[in-house]
Amino acid sequence: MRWVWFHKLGSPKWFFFQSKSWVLPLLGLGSIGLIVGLVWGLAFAPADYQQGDTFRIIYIHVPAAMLAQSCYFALGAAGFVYLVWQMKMAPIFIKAIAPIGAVMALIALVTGAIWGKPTWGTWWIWDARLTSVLVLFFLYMGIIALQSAFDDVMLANKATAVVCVVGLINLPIIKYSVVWWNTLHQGATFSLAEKPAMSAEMWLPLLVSVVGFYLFIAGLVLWRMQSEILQREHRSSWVKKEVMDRGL
Amino acid sequence: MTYSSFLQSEFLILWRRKQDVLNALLFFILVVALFPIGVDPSPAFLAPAAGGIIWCAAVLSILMAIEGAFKEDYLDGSLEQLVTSGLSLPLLMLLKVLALWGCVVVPLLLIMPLLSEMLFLPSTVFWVLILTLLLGSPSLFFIGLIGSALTVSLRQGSMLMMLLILPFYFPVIIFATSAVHAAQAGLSYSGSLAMLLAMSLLSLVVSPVMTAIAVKASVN
Amino acid sequence: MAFDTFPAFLIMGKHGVYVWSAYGFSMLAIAVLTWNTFAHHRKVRNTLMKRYRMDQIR
Amino acid sequence: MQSSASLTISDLWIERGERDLCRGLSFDVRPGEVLRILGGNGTGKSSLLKAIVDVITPIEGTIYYLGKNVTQCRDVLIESTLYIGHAVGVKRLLSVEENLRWYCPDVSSDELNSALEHLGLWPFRDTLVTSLSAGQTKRVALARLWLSEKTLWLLDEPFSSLDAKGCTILENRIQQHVSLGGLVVLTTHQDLRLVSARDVVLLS
Repeated sequence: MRWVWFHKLGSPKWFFFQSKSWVLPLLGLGSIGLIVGLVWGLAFAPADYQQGDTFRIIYIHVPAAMLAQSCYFALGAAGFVYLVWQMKMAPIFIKAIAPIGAVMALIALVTGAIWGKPTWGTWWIWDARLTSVLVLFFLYMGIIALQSAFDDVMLANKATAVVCVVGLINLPIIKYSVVWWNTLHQGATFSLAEKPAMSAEMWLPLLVSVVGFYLFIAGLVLWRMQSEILQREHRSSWVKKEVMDRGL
Repeated sequence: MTYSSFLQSEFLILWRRKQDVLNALLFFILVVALFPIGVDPSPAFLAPAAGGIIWCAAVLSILMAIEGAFKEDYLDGSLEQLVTSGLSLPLLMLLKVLALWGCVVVPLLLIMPLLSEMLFLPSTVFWVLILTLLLGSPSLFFIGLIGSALTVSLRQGSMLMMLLILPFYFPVIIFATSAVHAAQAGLSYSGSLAMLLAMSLLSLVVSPVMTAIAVKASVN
Repeated sequence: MAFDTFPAFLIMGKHGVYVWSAYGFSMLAIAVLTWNTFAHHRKVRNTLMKRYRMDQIR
Repeated sequence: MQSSASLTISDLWIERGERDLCRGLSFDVRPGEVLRILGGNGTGKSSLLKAIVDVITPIEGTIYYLGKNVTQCRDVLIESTLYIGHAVGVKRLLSVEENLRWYCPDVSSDELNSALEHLGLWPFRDTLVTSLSAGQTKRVALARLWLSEKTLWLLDEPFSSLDAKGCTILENRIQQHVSLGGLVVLTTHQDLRLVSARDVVLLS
């Protein structure tokens, strides 16, 4: 009995109707959190005594970097679930979340570079954090490219799931190796976002913005999954009913 | 089909395709030669960079060698025969990697003295470089074979395979070159070697299973 | 409010360019992502509807 | 060889990409019987064979072999099955003899030689398959039928690119196999002259 939810989760139809009512609230709450967190961070949080106002980039850089990583863990978990239990929803989830993770990694990279210019004097520095996000970005691009390369849905599902799982196993190694490599090459650099004892006025808006980001992205993922479910299940009668009832 | 007949035929085919291995070797030497020509031919630059240059070139040529590992088998239907042979597919994949590894890495090691001379690598460090290649390259093959199996059914799969696999090679390159660097600086390098070995062992466990899944998905 | 005047808020002690471009890029990326999600969903529904209509006619 | 072997397929549903190939397909093959799968191009004849040997995973359906349900665990079935697909699985860079040694390493040289002679491959035993014709390559693949002792044969278009003489040799071999209680499932567009077969027709 305890596993009923798990089996239900595997059913696209059940998932579609359950998640339908979640999309808008998640997007709404998320954007409220985003706006509050960002405006708070931009206008009301105190400037950093060392970096001045540049540090306000943190409110967007950190959530994006966190999401880029979380999305990858989610991908790996979904890949595992698919390979072991063949759950139908897993590849749909992977397909929905991969581009979002890629965009988040891109945001983290770009904001990191912009932050680097006034802080380090150059746009790019082979900092451990930036480098590992760069690798993450490449992993996402690889997965997206692989997924779109196959005509056969089953094969695309299997192939991406394999890469996701292998990536999940390798991610800690990649991160560790990059950090280790970085300290070896340039000693302890000043790293982004690792401020000793941030004051509450500074981290509270960060918290709000992180939560906002997560909620918003969750909404987006559900929304993308909905389109994917409709597309994949287009031969079943419930999809036909759903599409025809909604109208153009 | 038995495991030994499979391994035997793998070796036989690799032997008949020795031109491919030779090409990979020539490619390797050419890539290495690009650095003195393109960047700086002075020993002051080459000696410290030698480990990194050799490793990057080795990774590229190994990728070239792995890329087509399944192509022929896929097209002529022998992959299907492997899947339906009743033998354990992961084990067959393991044997395949071992055969390929032996046929590519041994020649690579044989021309290493030549290259290390060309790049002014100190002779004391030479054996560390050989050790990193021995310990690190199995994991390159294991991981690469997954990518090769995944993209075998695609017509333009090789570029995609490289895009997919290269990020996973970063840690191996990092630890291998840092071992060489440490040896050059007179520091202890056993930690990096241990990491290389650990990565090879981990991929030994994961890769045959994943390759088998990929092969099964590709043949349908 | 950490800034005294609105121009000060925009300039942010000569760091404004960086901060605002970082925020601008991020917002743009998120907007594009959201728009893409929306457009794709609409496209899927439209294509499916057309296909079902075609099937009904035949 | 088990003379009481039987294969039963019930309610099989195979999907390929977005299309249903067959749905609710049921048939059985009894010992001493040749089953011929008919159907136009793209109706899923090859996929059906692949589904039996677990290369393709069917969406629904049960497969019984020797009266046991083997849908989940095909080991018993695969152990006694000889499958020759559309791509025949003959390695180009091995010679004819090496190819057969790869597939059936345990046969004696006498058996190997007599099979080669039977198929007219004896003069080419040391030739690499690359330099053989399509029909000869097919014969190399079919030589397995003489060399291995599997009960169930799944043959995808075994007659294609064979000449008239080759077809006769193959039909004789099939006849001999079923008379010993073997099972044969094959796909072909050709009429069988020497073997009496039961037909299953796949519709699009």
